[in-house]
Order: sequence, then C-alpha cells, then structure tokens
Amino acid sequence: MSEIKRLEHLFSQGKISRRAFMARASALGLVAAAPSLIGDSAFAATPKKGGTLRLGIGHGSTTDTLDPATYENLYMQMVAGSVHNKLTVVTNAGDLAPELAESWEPTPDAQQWRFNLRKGVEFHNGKSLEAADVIASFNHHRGEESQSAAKPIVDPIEDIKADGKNTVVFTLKGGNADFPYIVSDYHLAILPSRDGKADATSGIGAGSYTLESYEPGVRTAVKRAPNYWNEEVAHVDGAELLVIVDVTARTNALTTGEIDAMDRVDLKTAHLLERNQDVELVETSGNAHYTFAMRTDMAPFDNNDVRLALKYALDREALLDTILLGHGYLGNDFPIGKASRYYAEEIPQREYDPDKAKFHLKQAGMSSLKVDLSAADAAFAGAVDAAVLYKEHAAKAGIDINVVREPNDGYWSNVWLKKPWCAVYWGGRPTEDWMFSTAYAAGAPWNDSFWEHERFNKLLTDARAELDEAKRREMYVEMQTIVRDEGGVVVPLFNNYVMALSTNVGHEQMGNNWSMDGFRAIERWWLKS
Amino acid sequence: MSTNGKNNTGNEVLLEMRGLWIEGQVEDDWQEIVKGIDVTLRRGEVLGLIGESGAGKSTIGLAAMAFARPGCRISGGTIVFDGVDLMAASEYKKRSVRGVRIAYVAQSAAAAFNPAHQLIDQFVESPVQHGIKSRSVAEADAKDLYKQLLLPDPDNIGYRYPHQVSGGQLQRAMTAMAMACQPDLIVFDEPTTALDVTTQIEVLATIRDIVDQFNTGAIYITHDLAVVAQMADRIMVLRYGELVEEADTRTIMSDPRADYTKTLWAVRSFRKTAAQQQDPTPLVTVDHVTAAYGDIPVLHDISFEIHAGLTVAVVGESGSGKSTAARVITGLLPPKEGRVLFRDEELPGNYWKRSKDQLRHAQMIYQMPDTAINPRQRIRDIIGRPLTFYLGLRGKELDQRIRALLEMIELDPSQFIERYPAELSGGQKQRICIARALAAEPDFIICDEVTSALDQLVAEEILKLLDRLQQELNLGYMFITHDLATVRAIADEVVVMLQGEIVEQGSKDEIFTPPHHEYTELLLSSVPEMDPDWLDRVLQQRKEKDVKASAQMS
Amino acid sequence: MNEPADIDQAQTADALPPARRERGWDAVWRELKKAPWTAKLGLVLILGYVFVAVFAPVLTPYGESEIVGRQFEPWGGQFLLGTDNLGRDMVTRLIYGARNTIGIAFLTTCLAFLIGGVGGILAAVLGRWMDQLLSRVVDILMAIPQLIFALLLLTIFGTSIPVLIIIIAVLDSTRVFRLARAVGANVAVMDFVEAARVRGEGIGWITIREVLPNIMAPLSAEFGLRFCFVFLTIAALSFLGLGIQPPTADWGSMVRDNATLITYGDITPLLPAAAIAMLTIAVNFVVDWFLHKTSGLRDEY
Amino acid sequence: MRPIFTIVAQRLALGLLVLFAVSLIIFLGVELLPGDLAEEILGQAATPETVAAMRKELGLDLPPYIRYFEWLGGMVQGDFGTSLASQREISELIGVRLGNTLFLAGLAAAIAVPVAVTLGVLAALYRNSLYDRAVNIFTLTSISFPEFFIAYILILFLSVNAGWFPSLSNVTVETPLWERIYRCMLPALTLTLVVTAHMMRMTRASIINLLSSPYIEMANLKGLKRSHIIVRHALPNAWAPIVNVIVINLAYLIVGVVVVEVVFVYPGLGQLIVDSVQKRDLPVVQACSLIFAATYILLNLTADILSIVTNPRLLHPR
Repeated sequence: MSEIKRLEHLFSQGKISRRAFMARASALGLVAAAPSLIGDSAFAATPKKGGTLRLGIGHGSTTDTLDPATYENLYMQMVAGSVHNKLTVVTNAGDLAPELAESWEPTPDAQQWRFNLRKGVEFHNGKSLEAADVIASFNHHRGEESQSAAKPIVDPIEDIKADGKNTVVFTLKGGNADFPYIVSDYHLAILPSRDGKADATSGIGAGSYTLESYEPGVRTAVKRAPNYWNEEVAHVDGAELLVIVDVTARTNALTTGEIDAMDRVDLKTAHLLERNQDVELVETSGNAHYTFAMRTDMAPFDNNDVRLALKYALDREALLDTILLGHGYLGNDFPIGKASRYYAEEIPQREYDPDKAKFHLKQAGMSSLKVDLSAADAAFAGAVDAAVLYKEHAAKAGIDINVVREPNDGYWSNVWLKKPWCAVYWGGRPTEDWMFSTAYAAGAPWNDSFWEHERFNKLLTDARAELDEAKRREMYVEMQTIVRDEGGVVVPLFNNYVMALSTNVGHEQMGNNWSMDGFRAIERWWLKS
Repeated sequence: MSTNGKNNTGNEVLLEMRGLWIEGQVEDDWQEIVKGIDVTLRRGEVLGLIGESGAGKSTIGLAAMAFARPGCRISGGTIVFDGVDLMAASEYKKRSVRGVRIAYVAQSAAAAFNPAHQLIDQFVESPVQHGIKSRSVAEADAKDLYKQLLLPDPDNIGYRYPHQVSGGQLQRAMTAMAMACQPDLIVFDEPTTALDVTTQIEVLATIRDIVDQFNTGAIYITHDLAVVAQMADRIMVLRYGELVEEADTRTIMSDPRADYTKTLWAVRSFRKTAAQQQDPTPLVTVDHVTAAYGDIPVLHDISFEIHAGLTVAVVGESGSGKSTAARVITGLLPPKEGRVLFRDEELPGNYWKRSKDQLRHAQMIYQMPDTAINPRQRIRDIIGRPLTFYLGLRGKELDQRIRALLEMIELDPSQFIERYPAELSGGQKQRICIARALAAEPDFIICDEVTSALDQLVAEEILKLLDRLQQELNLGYMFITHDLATVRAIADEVVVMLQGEIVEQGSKDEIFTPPHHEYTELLLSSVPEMDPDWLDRVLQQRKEKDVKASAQMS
Repeated sequence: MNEPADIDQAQTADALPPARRERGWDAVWRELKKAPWTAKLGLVLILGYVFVAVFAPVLTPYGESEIVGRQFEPWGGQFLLGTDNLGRDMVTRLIYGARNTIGIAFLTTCLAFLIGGVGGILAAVLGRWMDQLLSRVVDILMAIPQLIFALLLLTIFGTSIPVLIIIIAVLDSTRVFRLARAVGANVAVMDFVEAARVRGEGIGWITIREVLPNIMAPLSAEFGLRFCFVFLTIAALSFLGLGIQPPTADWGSMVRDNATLITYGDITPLLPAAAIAMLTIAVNFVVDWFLHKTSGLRDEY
Repeated sequence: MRPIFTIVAQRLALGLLVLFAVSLIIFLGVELLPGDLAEEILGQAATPETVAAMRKELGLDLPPYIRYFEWLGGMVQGDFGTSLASQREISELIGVRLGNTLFLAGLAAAIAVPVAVTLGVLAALYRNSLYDRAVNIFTLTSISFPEFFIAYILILFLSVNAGWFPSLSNVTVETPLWERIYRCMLPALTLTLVVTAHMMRMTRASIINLLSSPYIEMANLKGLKRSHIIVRHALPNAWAPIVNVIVINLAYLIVGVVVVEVVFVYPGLGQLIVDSVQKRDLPVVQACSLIFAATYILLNLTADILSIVTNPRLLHPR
C-alpha cells in the first residue's frame, strides 16, 4: 500500500486527525491531492435532522451527580457536553471557538481577560444568560470550601467582575495566554444563578440539549433545546445515554442494534468487530497517556542517569502492541500529545536501547540496578501487564525491576504520590501549560515525580504569559525536550480513543481532545436514517 | 372367628398361594426371604402367621396383595385371589384389587396414616378413587364404621388429623379404613405391637368384632403367641422363610409338634434364681424425687431403693415416667426436688458435676442396641473405652480385659473383637452393650427395656445372661419394662408407675398376689395369655364389673 | 424336646447378617465397580484434574505467566491452543489455572468445613447457650448479603489469595454449620452419645470420636457441592474483578478476559468455562452417587 | 393457630436484633475500609484541601460512634438518610431499583419455581428413567457453568443470532409491563437456569425420601395410582424442605444477582451496592444491606410459616 493510500485509509477510519493527515500528506508532497480526497470521501454527507441517538457508555457510576464540580467519568462528561455550554469550545478540528462568549481579549500581560457574552442566550428554564451567571458558575468551583475537581484550574483566578450585563472580566494571579482554552473545560459549565449562587444540581444548562430524565449510573435522556443559538449543531431530536460497564454487553448491544454507538471498544476483539459490515470503528489520538512516575527526590531516581537508563530500557513498540494492541501511539517521555497545539513532533522518538541504558547506568556509577515498580490496574487497564513487560525488557539492560502489585482500591490515595515508582494514568490536558503546571511545575500538588527544574519552571511561567505564537511554540518545544531528557516520568504510550459506531451514524471529523468527539457526539453526530 | 366355632368358615377358597418364593436385595445379591410357602385361606377364615423377626411373615402377608416391598421381589409361585391369578395380572388389575377386595392394616397406625390429611379424607380415598362410592356416601359409611368400632365422637373424629388421635384409636380408625370398601380379605400386620397392653386388648376386641360381623377373611401376622391364639382359626408357624408347622389354633396351642414351636411355647418359662442375702444399705436410693421437662411435670414424689444383688423392676405404660426416673438417677435430668443417694451419699443432680467414680458405679443398658453403640467404632473400641477411661488400662492388659469381657457375655473374642456393630445381630449388639456396662466395673446397672426390641428367644437369653452376671458380680439392677412377663421372670421387687407416680411397690410376690391396686389389676389382666379363650373371658369379666359399677353408681 | 437354653441364639444368630468381613481397598474397589457410569466418569475426571493440578509444572511447556509469543496466535503448531492476549501459552495457562483454581477452592472448602463443621457439631453436642450463641452468630452472618460482605472484606484486606480463601471460607462455613448442626443434632441425641456423656467423656471425645464419624457421609457429600459453589463463587468474583488477580492464571478471569470473543463465535473462552463446568459436573455426579449410596434409598417400588 | 403468632412474634423480634447486628457490622466494615468517601469521590483529583472540605461538609470528621447513632436515630424514625455521594434521598435512590430487583426476581421465580417443582415431581415419579437422568444431567450442567457465562451464551443464541430478545434490559419506570417482561426475559432465563437445578433436585429428593414411609406403602396398598400417591401423599409432606430451598433461592435471586445485572445492564440494587462500597457511601451500603438482610429474614420467616401451614401437626395442635 502506498503511503498516501495508507494515510487515506487511516484518515477515513478516523485513525488520524485531519490535521495529522494534512501534515503528513503535505510532507509527502501530496497537498494538491488532498482536498478533493477529504472533501469527497469522508465528510461530504450533509447532516440529517431527527431521530434519537443511543449511546452506550462504558464508564458511569450510580454515585454520580449532576453537579459539574463532581464530573469524573464519560457518562457525566457526555451530559456536560450536551446539556451545558462553556464560554469557549474546542472544535472538532482542534481550534478554539466561541461558545457562550462571543469574543475575548487579554491585556498585553495576559493577566486580565475580558469575555463578551453572546446575547440572547437562554438557559433551559428560560432565564437569560447574564454576566452574573458566569461569575456564579466559576465561583461554584472557587474558594477555600470548594470540593470541586476543577478547583486547581480556577485557583489562579484572582478576581471575576462583571462589566455590564454582558461582559465578564477575569483577573488572574499571573499571566496566562491559554486562559480561553481553560474556560472550555467540561467542569466549567455555565449554570443559571440566583442571588449569586449557581444552580448546580437541577441539571439546567444552556447547552444544545435539555435534560429529560437522569438516573445516575443507568440512563440519561436529552432532547433538543428548542431555541438553541447555534443552528449548525444538534442534528438529532434527542439522545439516550446508557451506562453499559461490561464491554461484552456493550458490544452485543451495538451488534444487535440496541445502541448506535459505544466508546471503549474491547481492544482484543476490535479486529473482529471491524469485520462487521454495519459497524464503523473510529479511533482518535488524543492526549491521554500512561506514565511511570519516578520520585526524583528519592534515591536512586534522584540521579538523571538512572532515569535515562530506565527510559531507554523499555520497548515501547512491544508495549503498544501488547497493552494497546496498536490502538495508540508511542510516547516520547513528555506528556504532550498529538491533540495539542505545540506537540513537538520533531523531537526524535526514544527507542528501546539496552546498551544506552547500560551506558547511563554506568554513568550513574552502577553496574546493576534493582528497583520496585508499583502498579495496579486501577492506574490504567493493563498496568500490571505493562509493568511485567517492562521488567522483561529492562532485564536485558541489567536492570532488575520488581513488580509490586498494589490493591486497586485506594491506589490514588495510597500509592500514587507516595511510592517511589508507580504506574499513572493522565487523561491529558487541553493545553501544554495546563498539563505542565499540573504535574511538572515545581511544588505542584500532583507533581508525581517531585521534579524541580529551574530552566523548565522559568520557561513555564514565561510561556504562559507569552502571546506571540512563534515564541510560544519555541518555548514549549524546549520544555518538552527538557522533560524528555531530564524529567522524572517515563511516558511510554498515548492511548487512542477507540469507539464503534453503527454505519447509520453520520459524523464529520472527530474531535480528538477527548473521547466521543470531544464529549460532543450528541450535538455533532446525526442519524442517516 | 376364633376357634370356639361360633362362626362358620366357608369352604370356598378365597386366596391360594402356591410355592411362593420371595427374594430380598442385600447389597447386590438377591437372598431368599420366603422359600416355597403354600397358603390357603377360605372365605371368612382368620389365618395367623407367627414367627420371629426374619421369618418372612410380613412379606407373605404383603404377597397376598401381590405386593413386594422396595428391594424385594416375588420370584416364584402363584397367587390366586378369588379365581384371579394376581401374578399374571396387570398393574392396573392389581391396583383394582388392592384396597377394594384386599385391605391392609399396618403395624403402626401413627406412621401409616398420612400426617398431612384428615382421617376421613384417607378413609374415603379408596372408595372414591376406585369409583365405588361417592364421597358423601363414603363419609357416611366412615362415620358408621367409627361408631361400630367404638371410637369416641364418631361424627367428628374423622375430621381430625392423625396426630390428634391416640394410638389405640388410630389403630381402630385404620381398621375402619380397611373396611371402607368391605373387602373380602384384610391383612393385619402386627396391628397391636406398638400399643400398650391395656390399649391392645381394646383393639384386639374391635378387630375381632368387625371381622366376625362382616365375615371377612383375614391374615393376622404377629410375633406374639398369646395374641394370635385369640384371633386366629388356624396358625402357621414360620422360621427363616419356611413353614415350621401348620394346624388349627387349639391343636397347635395344646399340642405343638415341631421342636421350634415347642421352644417358642416354652419361652416364658424362665424364672430368676431366688434373691440372695440382702445388704441393709441400699446401693441407690431415690428419695422423694420430683422432676420435669421444662414446665411439663413428669415425676411426682418418687421414692424407691435398689439393693446390691437384687433387681427392681419398674413397670408402667408409655408416658408413665419410668425412663425419666432412670434419667434422674444417671444425672441426665436433675430433679426439681428430692435427691438421689448412692450408698447413702448424695449424688449431684447433674451428671457433669459427678466424679468419675460416681459415674462409673452407675451404668446403663438401652432399649435399642442399634443406637446405643456407635456404629463407627469397632467392638474393641466400644468395650475398651470405659476400661481406658475409668481404669486406665492400656496395651496388652486392655486387650486381655476386653477378651475376658467378651467371654463373659458369651461371644468368641477372636471372632468379634475387630467387628463393627453392623456385622452383629440384635442380640449380639445387646450383649456388647452389657459388656460395655460391665467394663466400668459398676455396682448397679439400669436396664431400660433391654429386651423389648428383641425376639423372644433372644430376649430370654439376654435375661439369663443378666441373671448370671448378677449372681457372679452381685450387681443391683433397675429394670425398666412394660412387659409383665419379663417382670415375672426377673424381678425381686416391683415398682408400678402411672402418670409419673408410683401406684404400688413391693416384692414381686406381693405385687403378683391379689389383692392388687386397681391399675396393677388392669395391667395384669390385660396381658394376653396362651389360652384361646382368654380374650372372651377377660371381656366378659370386665363387662360384668362395669355392670356392677354402674349398678353401684345408680 | 430341646431345652430352650440349648439353642444359643447369640451364637447361631451371627450367621444371619451376611458376614461382610472384607474391608479396605477391596471393598472400595468393589463399590466402584458397581457405581453407575456417571459416577465412574466423574471419578475419572476428578482424578484427571487432580493429576493435572499436581503435576502442572511438569506438564506445561512454559512458565505460568511467561510471555512466549505474540498475542492471539492461532491454534496448532508451537502453541496447541494458541496464545492469550499477552502472548502467553493457552495450554500452560489452562493447566496452571487448574492448579490455582482447584487448589484455592479446595483449601477454601477445607477451611469452611473446619470452621463450620466444628462449630456445627459443638452447637449440636453442647446445645443450650452454645447452640444459641453460635446459631445467632450464623444467623447474622447469613443475613448479611454475601456479596456486600465479600466486597467489604476484600476491600479492607485486599484481594490477596489468602484473604480470598479466608473470606469465602468464613462466608461458606455458615452453610456447613447449618448442615453439621442439623445432622449432628440427630446423632447427638442417640443413646451412644448419651452413654459417652454419662461416662464422663469430654467434649472433644464426643465431637471427634462419637459424632463426627457418624456424620461423615452427609458432610462429605456437602463437601463436594460446596467445593463446586466455592469454585463458581471465585469465578463470579473474578468476573467482578475481585477474585484471583493477574498474572495468576485462573479459569474465572480467563473466561472474563476473553468473554467478548464469544460474540464473534470464537470458542477460546469456552475452554476455561468448559473446564469449570466439567469439574463441577464430575463432582456432582460423584456426590450424587455417594448420597444415593449412603442414604440407603432403594429407588424402585 | 396460636403457635404461628408466637413464632412470628419471636422471629420478628429476633430479626430486629439481627438487623441491628448487621447494621453494626456493616458500619464497622465500611469504617475499616481504606480511604473514605471524600478521597474516593475525588479520586485522582483529590487534594488535601478538597478532601478536608468535603469531609467537613459530609460530617465525616465526627467520631464514628456519633455518626452511627445519628444514622440509627434516623433509621428508627424511618429515615434512610441521604446518599453522601449524590446527596439524594436514599429512599428515592433505592426505591426504583429495589422495585426492579424484585421484579426480576419475581419473574425468574415465576418461571423457575413451577418448572423446578414440576420437573422434580416428574423426576420422582419416573425415577431412574431416561427422563430422570436427562433432567438430572441437564440441570447439573446448568449449575456448573458460571452464571455470566450462561448469560453470554443466551445472549449469543437468543439475541445476537436469533434476535428474539434484546441483549440489554434497560427498563425505566415508564416501561409498560409486557415490554418490561420482554426486556427482562434473558436475565430471567439466566437466573432460572441457575436456580432451577437446586430446587428441582430438592423436590425430587424430598419426595423420594418419603417413598419408603409407611403411609406411602399404605397408599400403594390402597391401590392408588402412582401419580396420585406422589401428588397427594408424598408432596404435601415434602413441602417443608422444598419451601426452604425455594426460599433460599428466592433470597439468592434478590440478593445475589449483581453479575447478571452487570451483563444485562439491568438497573437493580446490585450495581448500586458495588458502586456504593467502592465510593464508601455508607448510608447507601447500610440501607441496601438492611433491605437485603430484612428480605432474607422475612423470606425465612415465610418459609417457617409455610412449613407450619403445610404441617397439620403444627397447625392443629392436639
């Protein structure tokens, strides 16, 4: 198969993004051929109105609540994606677009942001959107008492003020060029407010669909909001979200036509499901990744040569094949993925090289190394298997990894951030700054490698407030290089979002920032008949 | 009925069984239970089948209905009932005979009535299911029969459940049920064995009346000679599935021919050797004991003594509290009031407060040898345990003592010492129980109905053995029994109990010589005698007495 | 005319019951030959499983969790039944699965019988407050939904194999207790137990020497059934992700890991499921026969 | 009839004590779980501040015994409390799901019990026949498979291949009855296969056990038909053990079906419990445990009452 054919195939299957396709196609000198190809084959169909889209979701819990502060699984994230709007939205192409905010502008130091709200927007209960609602919605996550999962991302906000009815001014503690991206986070749904308090529990939002019925961990039904501002989305009349935790049940439901689409395809049998004429397998490469975090404040991981030795001692290809069965892409020891703007594709991929590992071990003054690696499948599916594989690979470099199986329960409280070396999952963050500040900045609560790097930390602060695209890109590439070569985290794999759709479901290019078309499947997809 | 010829037994043959062979399954092999028996029964005739356990008498009785119990099969012979060859008949044909033309009265009415249904439902079942009578007619018949059989409240007793009716009444209700289709033949399978003697006499009387009245043929199966003498026109003596002797009742009673028959007849001849010198201090004294199971009182103010070398027989019917008295003595049931003394020394009420030695001195032999010894232990262990436990014997000494004990109870040690109880006959098991009791070297032994589960000949042997041991070892016995014949055979002193109280006590001679206490009188007079006219006589006497009594009343 | 005394019934009567003098292996062999085909089949299967379980390391070509090839290799060739999702040999996993699953289920059942059996007999023999106490404790344990309890305990103590064994054993011992108490109570009222009490025997002797041998039959039948239930319980827990944890091979999780394949008509997940089913059927067949033998039922009338 | 009331009263009193003990044990069990609700809900996103804030709001910072007695106080007044995780009324949270669980259990029982008893009676009637052996082997086989496996097999054949029944049983409150039965058919069939063997074998064994009793012989000697003997003479006396085993299986159908719920995505109580234990949502775990324990106690009581009602000895004392 020629390279372009392969790309085309990948692309039409959604395995690579439009952007990646374009990039690779242009690299092959095929730009001329591309537009027609894209235009004709994949996305020519016009969306059709009507019908009820039924989605099988593999992760939901009976303890879920409608409060956006508690959203933690795909089931609620899908509710968030359809019932609620945010100030901004990341489009399926990966660009930032206005949603409830019509426009925004920063001060030159990127420390103060003015968001002009879209006029005439109504919540599902008929209330008009005002600046007060936005303020209340953000304050819902802020403050000492906050239990919100979004508390860390709203903490940098110093102050929020209304400037008239339709403008909100955010003052940050420091400059942040990515702030418009941050406000697209699914937790930061804009809720109707009363007397300065956001109504978080009634399920009333300003999204394209209204909540019809909601049962945590079981089933949610939504129907199209009658006077939603954006005519271009919300094709289906309604949608039904079913929590189907068991993957076999989910697959059966799809094959028997009881649902139209599902997430989290069983990777082991994905190739079999693909043979089904009525099913389309869709993959998107996002920012979600697996890591093995070493505590750089502890021996022997305080020695960068040891860290490098371990980074070289892992056969990532084998891991990708075995753990993800190829449904993902290789990590290069930095946490920035293909869905990110400043993804440094140009940095050479780190290869499995036992000799280099031995060399670095020698540099560290060691002839052999024995370390414990803590893992549980709570970290990510196949974490224990991955650790076992790692052990086998590393053995060839004279490194003896002792795999410690940790209990699933309490893994995040008892192992992560505690044990010297453990397996970790990151869902990824929409912006580089966000990712780095969360887990790599010195003193960040989730800096699971307890890493401190002066140059990196300076770049981080500078890049955050830098509004010049080119300069920013340069800075982020440098940061990725630093993390790759000096950081305390092994990033072996980025996992794809693998979904299966009935061929009756129509869609355009899939957003790859999150699973299920960036959580927007309900308003972006349609039914062909 | 009965042999005094007041009924005509017709000449027409009702049932004819020729060369009857029946086999039973033992493990995998079939063993013969009945070996070529011929039975002929004429209409209206009562045939008695008598023999010890294993004689095959019940099996023959059931074969008359062309029925074999599970695990048995009729392997040869012919069964012709009223001209119909039942062996060749279809299952359907056999069913139409059973319950309609031949009926069955079982040994234990309490077990043979279905506990889930009312008596009358079970009465009407045969006639209704066989389509002979409608339910309402059958119910009316039932009430008539209940009345004839002198059941109390005949109009309503049918609506009771079996457990609400006493044993004697149930047995009569079962006889009534057998009569439901007015059959030509009734098979009575030990119908009074499970009853107390005083109840037995009433049931015997009603059975005889009803058979007489309807001129029904009957096969009466029993192990009790005296009973069969009252009931049967003709008697067949069976042993090991073979016929020993057959003759009409009077002939066989007065002039038995076969040796076996003679030994059966002689069984009740044993008499205990005369009592020895009496030790003034009693071994055991039961001193004004009152006892109860929970709130239900069972013993009221009981006192008696047991002396070394003597046998105290405690007599009474079921529920009289005689076994409870034994439980009080052994400490299984602490008395509410009163005390138990051993050699003038008070024993703690509860057995686990007693010393090992106190326990050792009082041993017990039980009614059912099957449940009294652990089926999972060898004879060596069963007898050896008290030796080890009380006397601390070990090794060779232990082995020798076990063998000596086995010899003492007349079992060959080399043959028996390694066996399990399942490989022993009932009598042998009871001997093992005796050996176990003796092993403790006790001063006195409580014998709780030790012979009632055994055949007469075997029982007699056990009694003899106990007597011999008593003389050799100067043991005191407390002998609990309901059987006055046994009392007569072994007792030195007698305690008669009724409803938890002692009604009479004294030496054997005192008790058996009139004048008796009223209840003792009833007991004594109810024991069947080997005289075919006994039943008529007793009934006659009682009637006269009643008339007298009512005359006095009025 | 003979004197009655001359007929020594005691001596002659021992001819009556057929003298079953043979014991030991001969008797066992004889019983086996008479067993129905289902029981024979069951026994052969059980022996086969035990053999495989005991000699697992000898029989298997590879190590238990050794990755020997690519994932999902087809049947035949180097890997008789192919490889699993990590490239481990399926035959090896199945055989080790037998070892682990049977071993764990067996240990669990033994422990359950130790706890429940001893408790049950004690309750039956001692009666009164002991019976009340133990029975009420068991009532409470049985009233707590097993699943919640197992879930709680497994979360508290972690899902290690010893913990798994202890928890299932404790939960299962309640049923054993009930049975042991019921059949024990029947034996405890027998005269020979009373005789032992009155002899002054201690509770240990009565429990072990007098009562236990007489309730072995129903207990061993129950042992077979319980074994199967434990087996299935472990499989169910594995399905919920709480059972035996990888990389230890066990049939329950092997079924679960590959269950999606059934939808596509691939029979790989059937192998461990069939292994489970065959063993439970085999045990049930043998138990059936055993129950039938010991209950002394004659089936035809 | 008096003994029934006495027994019922005694059992109910005892049942309350058992419930109390159960609640205490479950409470202690949840207390012993590593981590608490706050940590579990926040998961990877937990920071010490958010955890502390959440604990404070939920009252998790109070000493355990105070929380227990507060909960007990509410419980005695019929107040199940609110779920810590979702802040919803537990009665409302559980109500629908309990209904679903009971419906599925009822449906399975409605199929399984008559089938099992009929099969058992027939097996006793024609014992050792080909039919008996076939039924025996079939039922043994059906309980020998793990239940999730049976479920998958049924889905494969009846849903994926044949398309007769849906593979999902996602019912809601509004689902009409027939639709509900149709949707619940596969889980009900799975459960039927799981429980039938036990009940059928017990029915057969109890009846055969009675066949050697004198009153069965008596019935034979009355010339009654075999079927009449089994149904009229054996069955009424075999009810007690049969009812007992039915009750045990009913309890199982209500309490132990989480696996089936997972496979068929049926919104019953099982899944709620698993989630709540994982989230340390104590009040929900407590409420579910108590409901299950009460179900178990009530079912046993029912069995006892039925044994009395079917046993004239106890129903009509002398």
